Amino acid sequence: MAEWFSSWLPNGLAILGPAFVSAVLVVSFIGGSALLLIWAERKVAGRMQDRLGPTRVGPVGLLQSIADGIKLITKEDVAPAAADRFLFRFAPYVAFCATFCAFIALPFAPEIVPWDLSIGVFFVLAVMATEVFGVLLAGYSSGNKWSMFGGIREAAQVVSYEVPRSLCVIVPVAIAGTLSPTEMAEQQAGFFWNWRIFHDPFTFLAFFVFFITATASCKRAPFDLAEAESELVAGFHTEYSGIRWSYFFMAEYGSMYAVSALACLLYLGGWHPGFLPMDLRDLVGAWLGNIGYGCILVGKSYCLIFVMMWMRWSLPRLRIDQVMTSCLKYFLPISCGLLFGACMWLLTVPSHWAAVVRLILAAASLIGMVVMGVMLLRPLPAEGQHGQLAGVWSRQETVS
Amino acid sequence: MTDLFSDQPGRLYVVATFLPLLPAAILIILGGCRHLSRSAREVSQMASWLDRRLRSPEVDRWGAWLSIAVMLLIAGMSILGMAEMLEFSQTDPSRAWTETVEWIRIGATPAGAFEHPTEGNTELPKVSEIQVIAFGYWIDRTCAILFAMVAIVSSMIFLFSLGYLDDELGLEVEDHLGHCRRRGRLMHFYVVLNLFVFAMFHLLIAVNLLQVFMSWELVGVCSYFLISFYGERPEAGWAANKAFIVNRVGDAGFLVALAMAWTGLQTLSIPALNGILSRGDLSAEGLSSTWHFCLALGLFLGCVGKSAQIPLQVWLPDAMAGPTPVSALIHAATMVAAGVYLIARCYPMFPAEVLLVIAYTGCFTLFVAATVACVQTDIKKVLAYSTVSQLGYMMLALGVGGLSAGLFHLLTHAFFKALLFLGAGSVIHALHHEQDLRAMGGLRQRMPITAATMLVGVLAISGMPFFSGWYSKEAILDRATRVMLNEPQHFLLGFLPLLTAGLTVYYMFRLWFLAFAGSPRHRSVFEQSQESPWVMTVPLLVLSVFSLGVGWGWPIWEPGESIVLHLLAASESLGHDSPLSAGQAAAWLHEHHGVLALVTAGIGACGFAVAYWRFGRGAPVMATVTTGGMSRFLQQGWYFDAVYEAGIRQPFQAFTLAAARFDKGPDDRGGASWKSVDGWGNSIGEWIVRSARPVRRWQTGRIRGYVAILGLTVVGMLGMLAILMRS
Amino acid sequence: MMSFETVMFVILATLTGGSSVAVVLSRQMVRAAVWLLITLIGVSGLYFYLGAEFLGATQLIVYVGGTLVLVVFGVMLTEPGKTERVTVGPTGWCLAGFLSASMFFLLVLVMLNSGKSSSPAVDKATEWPGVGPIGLAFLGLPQSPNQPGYLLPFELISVHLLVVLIGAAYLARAKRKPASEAGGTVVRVEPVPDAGEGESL
Amino acid sequence: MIVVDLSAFLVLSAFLFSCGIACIATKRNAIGILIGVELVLNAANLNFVAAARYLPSFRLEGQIFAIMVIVMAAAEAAVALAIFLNFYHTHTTIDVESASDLQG
Repeated sequence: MAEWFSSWLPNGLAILGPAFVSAVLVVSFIGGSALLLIWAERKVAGRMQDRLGPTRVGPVGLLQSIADGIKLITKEDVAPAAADRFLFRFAPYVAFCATFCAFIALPFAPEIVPWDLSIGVFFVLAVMATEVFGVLLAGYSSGNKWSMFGGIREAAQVVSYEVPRSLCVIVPVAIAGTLSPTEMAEQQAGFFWNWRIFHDPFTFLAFFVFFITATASCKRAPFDLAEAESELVAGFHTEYSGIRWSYFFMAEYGSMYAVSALACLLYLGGWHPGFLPMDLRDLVGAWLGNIGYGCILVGKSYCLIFVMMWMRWSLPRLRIDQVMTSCLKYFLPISCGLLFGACMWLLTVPSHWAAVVRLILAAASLIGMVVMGVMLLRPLPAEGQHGQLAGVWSRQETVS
Repeated sequence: MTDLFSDQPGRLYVVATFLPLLPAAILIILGGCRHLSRSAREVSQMASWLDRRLRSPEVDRWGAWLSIAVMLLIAGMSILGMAEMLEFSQTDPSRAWTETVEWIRIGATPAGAFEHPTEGNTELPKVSEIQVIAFGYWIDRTCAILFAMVAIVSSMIFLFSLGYLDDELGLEVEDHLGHCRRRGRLMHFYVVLNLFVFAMFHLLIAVNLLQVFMSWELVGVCSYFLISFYGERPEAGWAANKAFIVNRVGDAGFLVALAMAWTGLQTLSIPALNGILSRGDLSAEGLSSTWHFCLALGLFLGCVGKSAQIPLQVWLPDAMAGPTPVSALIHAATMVAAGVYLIARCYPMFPAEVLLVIAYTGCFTLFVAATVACVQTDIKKVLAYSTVSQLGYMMLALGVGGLSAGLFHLLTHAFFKALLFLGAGSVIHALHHEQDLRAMGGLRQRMPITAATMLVGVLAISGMPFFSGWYSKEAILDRATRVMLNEPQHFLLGFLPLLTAGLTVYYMFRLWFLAFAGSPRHRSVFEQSQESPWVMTVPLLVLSVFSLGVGWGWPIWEPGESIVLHLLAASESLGHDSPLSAGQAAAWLHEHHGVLALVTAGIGACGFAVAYWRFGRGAPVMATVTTGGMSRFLQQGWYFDAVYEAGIRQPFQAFTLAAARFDKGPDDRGGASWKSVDGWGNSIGEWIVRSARPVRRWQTGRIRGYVAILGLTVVGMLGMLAILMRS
Repeated sequence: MMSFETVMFVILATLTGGSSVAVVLSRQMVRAAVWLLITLIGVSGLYFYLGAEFLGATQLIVYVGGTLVLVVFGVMLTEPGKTERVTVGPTGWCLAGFLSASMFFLLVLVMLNSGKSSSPAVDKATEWPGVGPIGLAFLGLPQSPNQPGYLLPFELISVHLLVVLIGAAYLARAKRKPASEAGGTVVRVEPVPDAGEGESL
Repeated sequence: MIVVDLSAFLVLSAFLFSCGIACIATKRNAIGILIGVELVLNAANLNFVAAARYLPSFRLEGQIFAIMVIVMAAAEAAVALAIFLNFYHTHTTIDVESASDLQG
């Protein structure tokens, strides 16, 4: 894209041009996906709680999040008196910028990448580290005790979960031998058993540990201490309302997507569909190929995000000390062990044995996925006992 | 038993020497058990049973009898040994039994001992000449005879002290002078006594001077313990210290002589030294005659200290603070005689000049001591000064070349002085520790045996014909007068002994009359006196027999014919004759020795007459002591003590106090601090503290101040750097 | 006209410089911390500008993510009371001003004088050791022959970091204050008023 | 047209350095001093990387030194903070003026 621009722009601006375009694209993608994800979250939550979720606005409630967005924008810009005005306004931007920067190095397709850094993965991790600062400032500057506590708790949780997450990132990096996400994705071309997740049992476990720690560092699901409604009202963003609050939300959904995209790139074969042996671009030409790969990657990321939402509405919230002990006493040693195991695996296991293990793992997980699908999608018995809810609850009675 | 020592008869004496250590060890162990059991009696049942058994006085008595039995055994062995020795040295008097074993090897480190052998010289490094100090015994005729004398006297004194110290047997002893109640110390007494006897014997048979010096010190220590037996009494403590310190002064001379002998001749063995030094000129060994003179003088200084000669005799009268048997054994018979014996043993070592010094020292000592003895009121002080006087006679005899006369007088003096002291002891014991002659008088009715034996002793010491004292004193006076006639400038050496002979008779009979003759002056003292038990009177009788008969020879009236004198004289050929005794006057006197005997008898008679005239018929209390200026001068022992006190002790103490003041610096009185060493130290300290105080203020403890200073210095440095780089 | 690089440099330089001055001038500690954040991000940008991407990322992850969070935590935990003044009095400012100004001036002077080593116009894109060579150098596997390995420093610094962190954790562990258990109020230790100095630096 | 080369970066780091010194000198709060120290360290780091960029022989060492400094700074901040906490624990304030117990 850079060459194309430089053809008609003076040299100085030649670099700015593509940068500007890609920035716009990224912001719009984040905004769009945030809206979509908010809607999806509410729909999924509803379905899980046997209710419909938003249906009124738009065909399936699709426009609901747009309506919310408009409402947020029109809200009055209120800041608490005790707050430190400058910091109060500055905090959301820090949080959003951090997440936004993460997308600089995240590729969507082999050629569609804002800045193909050689240390892309490390850069993404680094930038996500600065996000914690936004939370801290928000908590501190909004002047009330709850947000202060929320902020500090949140910071402690994110900072400590960074360590196991980084270790789990290093596992595929050590196997791939490079930090650039595009190269890592290229290495996982071919059928789905080439994905890094099936490379050896250690990476298989490493994916799950990575996924859990990633959700924790996005302050989601079982680890969402920050805005634990029951205790801290809304955590660090209690005082925020209107557009500032939406920044935080966009930051949150943005980092969710970034993390899951990273997971896909590192473990789940990036933009490769897994059942297509040859390169898509050869089939349908460069442009369509790229867009196709992009869609596959986004699709996979959305699946992972769906799993996050799924976790959110099914698991109870952890206490702060449980969160910290699980991080320091369980995730950290496990991730160290996995890293060590993966390296040993590389050094010791002969290649043909490795291939056999790879196939076994792939087959096992495929079968697992199929079985789970059948279990979930089986038609529920139409009638429930009188006065009871239909659905899953009813089935247990029959069993006992 | 004799075949055991057939090949080496000398070993008999070695066994005899070490035998007293046996009872000493046993008594020590017994005392230890008694002490432990007493302190642990509540704790353990067995300890209380042991304590009940050991506490009774029987144990002490049993210990004493063990020591006496051992001493008697040794006396027997020594007499047997003497007979063997006399028979052995019949043909050649100078023959002796000697045996040495290697004790200390002082080898000059062999050359190259430390470089490990290089390839070149593979053979062992050459061992250079090694110096060895040999430990062993050397017993000749004189040693055998004196060994027997010491053994006999010691056994008698052991027996006597059992009776004398009977009040020490009880568990609780009331010490009036020491003002305290304490436990009986008889066992302690016998332990130290045994130790002393062992040291004395070892001194007699030692072969090298280092051994002699060791036993010399051990003897001094034992005398210190025994003098301070009544430790609670202040004067006993002071006397013990004085004795020990004065002896140490003498020993210093001895040590110097030892050192000179070792560095000069690399040997300390007495026979070897005698051999080398008797030749006179030491140019072969590269040693000058002054070196020889100093060596001999050093040895003599040691003997002066030990035998209480003129400069160092102050300690002996004070040593009377100890119990009387101690005075008898140590301060009359044995220890004080050690000095004379040492000179006799190393006689060839002494050049003529030193012999002259010895003679004059002896002469002055005998005269001074005799005069002081005449005015003493304490019975033991009189005997002490008489001992000093008699030792002066022995030194004089050695000085004028009469080796055998000196030794013979040593022998006889040991017997009759021991007799006199034991007699005094029994008197004191009878009068319950009353020692003042003025309180006595007319005791012969109550204590006939003691009076008679004391009379024998007095007659012997005053040189009454047919008594042992006469033979030995005649021998000495004969030598002395020969010197007087032969060398007119040394007439004092002859005149003073003759004069003092008379004085001796005077103060001895004064003592006897005051104590035994006349009517009792203190009725109370006289009433409580009665004859001592057999344990004390038997030794007196035995010693009186010895002091009577030891000097006899055939024909009995001929003083020169004493058997023992001949035995001793035979070994004299060993030593060279002193020039003083040669000469034609000596020959003239030889024929007319009868004249000398008459002169001495006359002087003796005068002394007796004066004594009888003044005290014979029981003089009143006041008359016993004249208070004139002269007598006070004599009572103070010619003011020797005062001179030492004023001349040595006080200035020295003043000096030390001044030094202390100088060192420790002014106490709370203030005073300039620079005067004392401490003052200097302290002032330096203060100066540092004062100069550090301003610097201390900079340490404000405020971090930013430090940062500012840091910054400024960096700026300064950068400025300099900039200036430098500008060029 | 200025080339793109110089524009970028000027932007980043002003960003960093301005925020560091703001750090000095800010009255409240949290404000100072925020300005420090911006300075650090500016410096990280400079590293990226200079082409040391790995270093820029490390700066972000270690400095901003670790050290600065610690600093902010520190500020929050030791919240200074309203009465306390965070900065020094006027004399302090003068001295500090003089100190820093003279320091800056002299440093620049020295640099310009010593600037003989005119740097060759090295194209930014020329071979620039990426992460690989740094990693290998750290493990003591020198690429170029005369390149010394840096294994020992690497080991030293890792052990040092471990020890320091354990020490810090131990030092800052939650101590049971006897006074607090006994319900006593926290005794405020009055600083000893220095007689001499009034408003000292 | 200013050419961006080593001296520009040196000037910038000098400026950062003096800002750090000023911050140390003016802040009464212990953490203010800590921030000043961070500034000084960053200035030094900038020098290293700039030198690594413009002096080919210093290419690798510069980055390694910089990484070392960053790690050390992290460790130093941790310890400093622990000490300040303890100080706050006993003196209820971390005003440097009151931390003058260690005076002469």
